[in-house]
Amino acid sequence: MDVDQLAGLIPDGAKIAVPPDYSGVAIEATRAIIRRGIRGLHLVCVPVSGLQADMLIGAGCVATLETSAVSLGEYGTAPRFVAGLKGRAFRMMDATCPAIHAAIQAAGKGLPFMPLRGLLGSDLLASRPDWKVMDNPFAEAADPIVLLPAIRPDIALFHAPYADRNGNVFIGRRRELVAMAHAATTALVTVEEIRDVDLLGAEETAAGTLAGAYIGGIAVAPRGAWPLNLWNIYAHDETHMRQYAEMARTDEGFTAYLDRFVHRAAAAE
Amino acid sequence: MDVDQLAGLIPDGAKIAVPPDYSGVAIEATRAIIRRGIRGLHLVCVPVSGLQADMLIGAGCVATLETSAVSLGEYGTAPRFVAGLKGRAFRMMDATCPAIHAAIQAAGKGLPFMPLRGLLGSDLLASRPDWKVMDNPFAEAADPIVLLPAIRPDIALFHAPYADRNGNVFIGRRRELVAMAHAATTALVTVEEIRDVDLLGAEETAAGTLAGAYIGGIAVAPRGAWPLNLWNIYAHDETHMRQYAEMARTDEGFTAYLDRFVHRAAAAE
Amino acid sequence: MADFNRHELLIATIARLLDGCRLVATGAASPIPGAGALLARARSGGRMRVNVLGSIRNDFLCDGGVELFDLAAQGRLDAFFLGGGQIDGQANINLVGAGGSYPQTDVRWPGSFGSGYLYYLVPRVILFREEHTRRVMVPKVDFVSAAGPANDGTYRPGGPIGLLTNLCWFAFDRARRRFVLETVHPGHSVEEVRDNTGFDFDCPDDVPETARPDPATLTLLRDTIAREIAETYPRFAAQIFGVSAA
Amino acid sequence: MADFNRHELLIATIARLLDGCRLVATGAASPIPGAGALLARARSGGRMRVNVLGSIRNDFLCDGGVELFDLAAQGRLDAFFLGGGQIDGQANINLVGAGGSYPQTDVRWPGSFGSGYLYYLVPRVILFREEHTRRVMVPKVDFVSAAGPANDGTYRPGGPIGLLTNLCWFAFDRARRRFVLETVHPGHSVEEVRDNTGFDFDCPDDVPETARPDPATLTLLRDTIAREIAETYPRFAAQIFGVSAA
Repeated sequence: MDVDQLAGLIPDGAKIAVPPDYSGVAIEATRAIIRRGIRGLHLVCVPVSGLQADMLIGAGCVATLETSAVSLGEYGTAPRFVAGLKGRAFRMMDATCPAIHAAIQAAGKGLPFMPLRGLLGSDLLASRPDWKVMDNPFAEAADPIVLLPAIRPDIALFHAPYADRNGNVFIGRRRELVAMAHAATTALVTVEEIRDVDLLGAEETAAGTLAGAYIGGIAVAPRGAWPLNLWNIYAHDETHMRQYAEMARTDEGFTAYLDRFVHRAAAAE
Repeated sequence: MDVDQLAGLIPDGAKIAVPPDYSGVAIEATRAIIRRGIRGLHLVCVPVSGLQADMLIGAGCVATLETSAVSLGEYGTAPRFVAGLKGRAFRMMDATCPAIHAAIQAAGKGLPFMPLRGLLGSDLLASRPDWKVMDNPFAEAADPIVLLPAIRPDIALFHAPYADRNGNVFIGRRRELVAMAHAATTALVTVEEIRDVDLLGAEETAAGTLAGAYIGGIAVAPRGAWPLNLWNIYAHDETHMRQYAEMARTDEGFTAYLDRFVHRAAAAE
Repeated sequence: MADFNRHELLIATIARLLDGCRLVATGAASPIPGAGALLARARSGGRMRVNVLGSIRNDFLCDGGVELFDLAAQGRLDAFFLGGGQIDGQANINLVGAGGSYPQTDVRWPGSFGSGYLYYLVPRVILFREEHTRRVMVPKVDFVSAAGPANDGTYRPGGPIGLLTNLCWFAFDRARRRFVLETVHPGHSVEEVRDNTGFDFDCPDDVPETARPDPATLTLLRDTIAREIAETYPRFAAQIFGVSAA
Repeated sequence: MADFNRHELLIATIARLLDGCRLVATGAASPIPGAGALLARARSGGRMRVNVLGSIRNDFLCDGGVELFDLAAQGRLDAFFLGGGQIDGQANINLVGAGGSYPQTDVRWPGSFGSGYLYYLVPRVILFREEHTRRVMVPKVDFVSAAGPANDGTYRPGGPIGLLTNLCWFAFDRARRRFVLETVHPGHSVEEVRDNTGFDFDCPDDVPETARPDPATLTLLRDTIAREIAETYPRFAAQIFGVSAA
């Protein structure tokens, strides 16, 4: 399966969970999603995003954004996120990181909800009618606690260093990827390469493996996180990130960026 | 620190979480606990136990037992467990495996409780006044769901293949050990050996590591799970397990077993 | 029964009951369900995954002891096996103890394990208990480790599809909350089932014999599955099939 | 200020505020808190652990992105740092946006990150925002990402101990829900603080100067800590200390 075929498994309107920049982001697959013109996505950032959310928003793929933050980090504001929000291009669901983790874990445990401390008195809570406050029934005095409904993504999408010959994927200590895959109906994964090994065959690698039973599609995408880094395997492309941050500041610049790096780059292959 | 010193960190009345036989059970430390005459333990089996619970019960160390099962597996009934229960030697809290996992995870997340599906209409639920049933506030129709109070052990106690030079412990894919350590105030761990490596230095081993920040004491105990197996590193001692199952059938036999394999063996060293 | 033994019949029956599953798991001390699941997988054309607890080759769980339960709650686990020291006619199962007054029961078994959860969540639970006596098949269990389906509208995607014993296969009629004697194993009779069952069950006038394993199935079982199950259950495989691990 | 710079003063002040902690963590883009935590650790005689997000050598988290939050909830994390696009006099913080009408704010920042949780659970939260202007220090934040302590009896083991800026250190008086100007940095004045603060705060008649880092601290910082922080923040370390990673 190639990356475009993988992207083809994502229907319009799907709820997609994606990881933070440090976990391995499927940017090559993101370009494929944009090329296919997929629309109406409910993007769940577990728990934050950067370039990926900004590109998908700018390309008009996103109907709902659920996240604790969107930022290009040292490259500054995520310009398409800010512009899209101002232009009401999508519905915004602001959260705090552990709330998204907890709601994802609730889905992975088949629970309707998960309680979470914190949040009381915040506008995060006030702006989320889907979150409820109950009184902790185990406390003697009044003890309000927030209940978060489970987030059940249709798809978990991420990029990892490699898959083994049996379709298991190495995720190392990035356990948010495991949580996302458990919560989602299926996981779509791009990898740098397929290795002729058995990840479940040794205790060391098994501990950092997402089993193939959770995975609905794997595509090989060398440097598939570019221009982001993949763990400490390759660094982010500073020049390109600066170029993106600059070009994405305007609608025209972003269109030119897509034309050059998403549409034309693929056509040239 | 040696195993007897490690056991000395456990006060009378402590709530101790221990893993199932396949995860790495600290039996050498269990013998040390019995030698020290520690009393009044609240033993939480995560989620079941075998030889360890049976020995601790037989030696009079246990005041409360919270577990989903106690069994010697292919060696049959856990005789001291059954005798102790009949003799009202301890308070019994019967559970089901995922309920103990969930309550341990609740503590690891600092939550007062965790919901869990299942259990409705069972005598497990009826016999546990500490478990509550609430109506799922996210459902439109009536939808009762069980809430389990967090289990916060004072100590998580287990045996693992090795620790690194920085006090991190390799636990591989036995993530119930991570959950136990996160839930407990501190973890006490016996290991086969200390290796001059840095487990957090490589992605493969980091994925299977419990960080030293959770660990309050490590003692080297070669073959520290004996006569149980340690993962697939060494097998259980079939002859000894049969001997235990036979001797532990009577009070006198169990006393003779302790004398020979717990008290006298240590004195001979 | 000259051409197959009791274990082979049970394994082949289990494999048939698992037909169409995507993911099947077996628990501790379950050689017959394990062999049945591996047989079903071999005939599934690659559509079925099997997770055998205790296996190295056929165990993909790598997220700790909770993963099996999470799999079930996610709706990914289609079938599982449960037994019981007592089983009653409403499919309540008891893994805790009998007689006396809980917790001081006259007989005490190890405990409920995961039954109080998996029984509610796995769509195709096969109750499997070889011993078919009035000691096991009781009118009412003394302790409910996991309740039969109550049909009261509470969340219950899972439950028993039936009960397999050394004598017969009962299907469970969830709407009527009763077992129905569906087939009796070769060499046994409806009377024998009735004499050894302490609970009421539905019994059609004509109860067919449990399907005998066909030669192709027996060949597959003895040539291939026997070696696969020997990895996890070497004594069982040696005793039943005379083979050691592949 | 001939013998130390502003960054060194902030780092030394943070290290002092962390004295006695067992475990301190720093978040993304936090070189000054990171250096302060490493300095505090160096002076703790081995009693303090520090987790620097983004470090290889000083990051023990290996249970995924949720571990930091779980650590906080377990009560193991003694101190953390939070900032905000706006901070008000009741210690409410806003990391979402200002002006307009949420979610269409005139200015939009990245989002609340973990603040809506950690602020409630970590006992010693240090609010750290270098920019000290009326744009940041407002009478009332436009959006509450995380609320200042309400003292209403709800579960709240955590909260701010104070607010460190380029101009001063405000302690937070939790009982009175107000900041108290505790020290003003060398080279700045109470008037300057007042002019640049949009919220009311308590101001004693005599506000001492923030303690200057002593020579031993500066030596430790420049010789050792600078190289340690360079591993995670090489540009910062090069710019402030002129060093590269150890």
